Formats: sequence, C-alpha cells, structure tokens
Amino acid sequence: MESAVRLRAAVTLLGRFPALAGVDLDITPGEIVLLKGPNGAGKTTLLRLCAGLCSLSTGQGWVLGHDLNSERRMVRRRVALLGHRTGLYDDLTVTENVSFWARAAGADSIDVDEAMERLSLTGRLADTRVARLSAGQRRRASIASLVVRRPELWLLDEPHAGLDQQTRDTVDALVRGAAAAGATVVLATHELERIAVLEPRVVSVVGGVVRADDDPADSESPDPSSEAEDDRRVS
Amino acid sequence: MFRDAWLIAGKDLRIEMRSRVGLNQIVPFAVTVLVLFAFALDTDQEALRTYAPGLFWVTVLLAALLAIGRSFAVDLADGAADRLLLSGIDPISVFGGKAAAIAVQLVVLEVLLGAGVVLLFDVTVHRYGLLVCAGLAAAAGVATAGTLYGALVAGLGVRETLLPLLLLPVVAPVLIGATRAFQDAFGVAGAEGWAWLGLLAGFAAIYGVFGAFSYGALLEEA
Amino acid sequence: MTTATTESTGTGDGIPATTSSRATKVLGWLTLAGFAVLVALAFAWVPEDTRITEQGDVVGQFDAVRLMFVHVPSAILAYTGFGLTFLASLAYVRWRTDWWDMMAHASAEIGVVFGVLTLVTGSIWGRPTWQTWWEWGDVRLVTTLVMVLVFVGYLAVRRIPADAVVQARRSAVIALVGAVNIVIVNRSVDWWENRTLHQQSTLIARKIRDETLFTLSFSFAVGMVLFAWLLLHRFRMAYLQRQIEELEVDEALAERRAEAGMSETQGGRP
Amino acid sequence: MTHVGYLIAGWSISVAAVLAYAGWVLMRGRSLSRRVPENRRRWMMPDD
Repeated sequence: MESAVRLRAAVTLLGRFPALAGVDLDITPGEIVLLKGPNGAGKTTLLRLCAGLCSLSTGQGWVLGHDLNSERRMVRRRVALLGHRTGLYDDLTVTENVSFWARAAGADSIDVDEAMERLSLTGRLADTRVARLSAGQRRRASIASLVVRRPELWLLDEPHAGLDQQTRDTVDALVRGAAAAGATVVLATHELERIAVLEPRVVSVVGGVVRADDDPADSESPDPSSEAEDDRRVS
Repeated sequence: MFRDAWLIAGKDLRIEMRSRVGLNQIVPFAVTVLVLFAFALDTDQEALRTYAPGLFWVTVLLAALLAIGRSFAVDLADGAADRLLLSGIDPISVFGGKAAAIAVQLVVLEVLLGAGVVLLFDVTVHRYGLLVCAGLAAAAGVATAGTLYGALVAGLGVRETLLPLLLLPVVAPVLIGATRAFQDAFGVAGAEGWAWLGLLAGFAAIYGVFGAFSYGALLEEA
Repeated sequence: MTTATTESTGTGDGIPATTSSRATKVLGWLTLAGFAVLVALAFAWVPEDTRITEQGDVVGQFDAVRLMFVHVPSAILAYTGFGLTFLASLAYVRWRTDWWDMMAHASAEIGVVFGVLTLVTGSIWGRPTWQTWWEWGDVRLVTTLVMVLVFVGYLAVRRIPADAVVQARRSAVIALVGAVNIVIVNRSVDWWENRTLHQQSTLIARKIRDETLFTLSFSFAVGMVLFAWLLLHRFRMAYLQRQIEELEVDEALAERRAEAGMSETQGGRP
Repeated sequence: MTHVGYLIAGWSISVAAVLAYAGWVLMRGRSLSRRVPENRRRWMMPDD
C-alpha cells in the first residue's frame, strides 16, 4: 500500500532559514509516529509541510499519495493539523465554530453533534462564545472542529501543551481513537510517557533533518540546550 | 461553489454582527470624518451641498479600508486562515464570500452615511433609482478590489500602512464614477449618471473576475 | 553615467566587481555622446516656438519648448518601463522563472524614476505654458500620476522581505492589476474632466516644427539607449542580490546540517 | 531666451535625477559584486 507520508531530501525554507534541511521520511498508513527533538529542530515545519501549508524549496514529497510539489490542495482537505493556534473565531459560539468548519469540509450536522459529544462540549458550553473559554476548552473545541472532517492523517503539534488534566486525557483518547479507526497519526510532544503506551515509532528531528530512532526506550525528555533556536524561525 | 461562498459570507457577517466593530467603531469614525469635512469647509451650506457627493465617497473609501483590514484580521487572529486553506474550499468561493460580506457592510455604511449627508449637508435626492444602483455598484467595486488587495497584504507586518497605498490609487475610478453619479442623483451637477453607473459596474466586474482567479495564488503563502 | 565606463575595482584575480560589461560600456558612451548632441540640438538648433495668430498676436511656448526634450522622453521611458513590467509579469505568470520576476522589478524601478521625472518636468513646463503647475484637465497628467502611485506601491511591496516565490507572485498580481487599472483610470479621468462622455481633450493641437520634431525623435533614441543601459545594470544588480541570497541559504543549510551532526550534503539547493 | 529659469530647473533636475539613480545602481552593483564569486557573474566572463 501507498505510504501515508513519503519525503525525499525535503528542504523547506522559512524566509532564508532552512527549517527543514533535507528530510527523508516514510510513514505507512495506520502508523503512530512520535516526533522527538529540541525546540527549533523543525518539528512544527515538518508537520506543516505534511499538511500542505509549507512548500518544498527542493526535494520531493507525497502525502496520502498526492505530490507536495503540485497537489497541495488535494493534501490539505484530507489531513487535520492541530497547531498552537486553535483556528477558532472568538466571536462565534462553540457550536457555530464547529458547524462552520464541518460545513466547510462538507460534513453533516450529525457529525457535529457527535464530535461535540465526544469532546464533552455539551450543555451551556456549546452556546458559549469561544472568547470566554479556558485554554483547555478552546483546545477541545478546536479538536472537535477537526474531528468532523474525518481526516485520514492527523498532525498534532504539541497537543498537550498548557492544558488541564481532562483535556490531556481527551487528547490521548483522540490519538487512540484515530489509530483504532485506521488513521495515521504524527505528533510532536514533550509528554512522551503519555504516548509511550500507544507504542509509537519514535523519530528524532534534529537540526532540520530526521534520524531514524528505533529504540523506543530512548525516549527521555529532549535536550533543552538549543531552545534559543526557536527565535530564528521567522515566518 | 456558491454554497461555500455563502458559508464564508455568512460567517464573516455573523462575526461582524456579534462583535459590532463595524457599528461601534467604523460607522462612528465615518460620521466623524463627515463632521470634520464640515469644519474644514466652514459653515458654508452651499459648498457642503455642492461637494457632498465627493465627501461622501471619500468617507466611504476611508471606512472601507478599515472594514477590509478587519475582515482579514478576524481570520488571522487565531489561525483560522490556515484552516480555511486546509478546508479545501475553492479560493474562488473564499474570495466571493469575503467580497460579498464586505460589500454588504459597505452598503449598510452607505445607508447610514447617506442619511448623515442628507441631514448634515442638507442635500435632497432627485433620482432614487440612480442613487441606489450607483451605491450598490460602487460597494461591489470597492469590495472586490479591496478583497484582492486585502488578501495580498494579509499576513504582512506592515499591512495597515500598505493597504491604503495599494488600494486607493486603484479605486480612484470608483471615486470619480460614484461621485459623478451621486452629483446627478442629488441634482447638484448635470452629469450623465447612468453612464457612470456603467463604469462602476464594469469596474466591479473586472475586479471580480481578476480577484477570483488570482486569489488562490495570493493565499498560497509559501 | 560616466562611472559606467571607468576603471574596474578588481576582486583580486582579474575580473572586475561591477555590473558593467562590454555591452553596457558601449551603451553608456552612446548615451553620453547622444546627450551632448541632444543639448546642442535643443538649445542651438531648435527655434523657439511661436505662432502669429490672425489677430497678429505672437503666441506659443517660446523657449519653454526646449523642456519638451527632457519631458517627453521621460514620459516615454516611464511608460516603457511600466509596459515592460506588465509584460514581464505576464511572462512570469506563464513561465514562473526568476528571470522574468527580476526583469519586472528592474523595469518597474526605472519606470518610477522616470515617472516622477515626467511629473516634475511636466509641472515645470506647465507653469510658463499653461500658467499652472498642475492641470487637472489633462488626462495624461492625471493618469501618469495614478500610474506612478500604483508602481510606488509595487516597489513598496517588493521591499518587504518575503519568500521569493510568494513575493514574485504577489508583485505580478499588483503589476497586472495596475496595468488594467491604468486603462480604467485613463478612461474615467477622460470622461470626468470633459464633463461629458463624448469629447476628447485637446489641449495641445499646434503645428509642430520640423526641427522640433527631429530633436524630439532624437531624444527618444537617446532615451532608449539610456533605458537599455539602466535596465542592464539594474537587472544585474537584482541578479547579484539573488546570488547572495542563494549563497546565504546554502550557508544556512550547511550550518543546519552541521547542527544535526550530518557529515555532508544531502539534498541541497540547485 | 525666455523662461531661462524654468529651462535650467527642468534640465538640471532631469540630469541630476538620472545621474543619482544611475550612480546608486552602479555603486550598489559594485558592492554586491564583491560578495558574489566570479563564476556566478557570467556577464564578466568573456574576454572583457
């Protein structure tokens, strides 16, 4: 079967900064892949590249069988990217946000109800404006608006960061559910022990390149020494 | 395609109705500009009546700059712009939806400002049909050109200063055409109002087509 | 202009570090020589512009006509520059190559320089001839002004640091819209100032003298040589800028790979 | 000769503007050239 993600010598420049400096990566459908590495290593850019939001400066890549150089539009509608930003409109309620993104993706209103239920966005919360939500509730609403799209590839960028216990559990359940449903999940997180139970394949990202890292036991917390790197990622 | 455009327009308009930024900030700003014009031209009622069409449209253009900037700021605030790209909606629909929402806001603004001009500058309307048609066509023209340039500068750090520089020279023909049409409608000068309406409609059509087809390329940020 | 042809500042082993080549040197000298001849023709050969009306009054531009020999070529160069920007942008949209993007940038900048010059010299000519620095009743004047403003915006966008492809695409859209806009502005201004839709503005409809006509044609020729000279240099400047950017990216890539602990190149930039 | 002031102004502004622009392009071209290796400056390669 086709690879979910296939990258060959992928280079992505953000401005003049090579966020990705020649990535080779293969992910088979249904796999759970954990991206590990220091801040500024290029994890976020790698996820955005896989979502079709960043372009390849050189190199080749295919996501779900679509060429990243020529068919990024096709890639985009089949993936879900949960980034640092929630993609929600502050002035709309949770329900309005989720149904807007559902309709934008061509999903049904039944899907909306189900997604809201799954992320426990029911009752008064459903009719609250997003601006009044806590960080955790926002993230859950954001996830609900992605769930309705029934993506084949989940790209999760630090999904646990800055969240309360309930929402962290929700994220774990999401990953488990997506994997059970046969979707591919690629995530970058510092909460390695939470994900370890899912037995992901661990891939190290350092300095804009990927190194295969077969030893899952070697998943201690990342090296904080090069965090300053992050500042250079101009957009 | 129309369904998606309708979805986008509905979303933008609903956000504007909720946030009331247009009503609470942009409209008062526009009325203030009208009042400032009155101060600048002294209490000369005759001059105000003569120049009312031009002053009206300059005010609309200034307010339109704010409305256009706001329309894109809403999408950029928390990453919704990325999600719009990821949603797979055809860029033509996004363009159509955003332009339609801006046009509707401009029409509302024109109605309110028009009332202000009638009250403050003491003009009388002679040709209602021309007035309405010119108002609609000009709103469509400003909205299409504005959406095109709004997308062009969206995401740039200098968008607030760059948008006026890029957009105002381009919408100069709208100012000329709409002013002449309104002069005719107000009866302050014998202009061939309906011919100017043709120019306005042509402008809106050209920028509508141009915007629809280049919008995708502009949104494809790196 | 003269510096084009002076000695080269070497980088060490023979090849001078300039944007000039044999071609630009020839063009540079031609421009200088042509300009000298133009000054002679304009001030010594062309007679002052006068006409005697039926009433016996002497009218005309008098010696102000000599301003035409800088004003008109400036206008031609400005329109050539903007026209070339339009064509290059169109070509960019079709073929998506850096070459056309750089061409659009170079010609737009030259267009703006001469566009501003056209407005300034036109103003200086208009004062003695029309008794006003600015005449809203002239289509060409107003159209040129709007056009210069559009391309000032174009250059402002080009100055914003951005991904090369994004910037090229953005600029091409502005240039294409700008060109369409010029036509709309021209038509609307024409109608606007005539207060009716069925007349053409005819501010200058005098008979032109042969000497004046010849000198004007000559000034176009000199202007075109100057344009070619400027365009070559400006284009090479843009090209060098790209080269430097590429070198910097290569450097950054190498640095990034060193950070990853990779021994040597993998992928890389063409 | 009439309008001498206008003539001087018009011609000198034109010459000054073109000289200033050309000078800027040349100077900038030189400083950029120094930062680019010779094999990337193709126009200087043939017997010049």
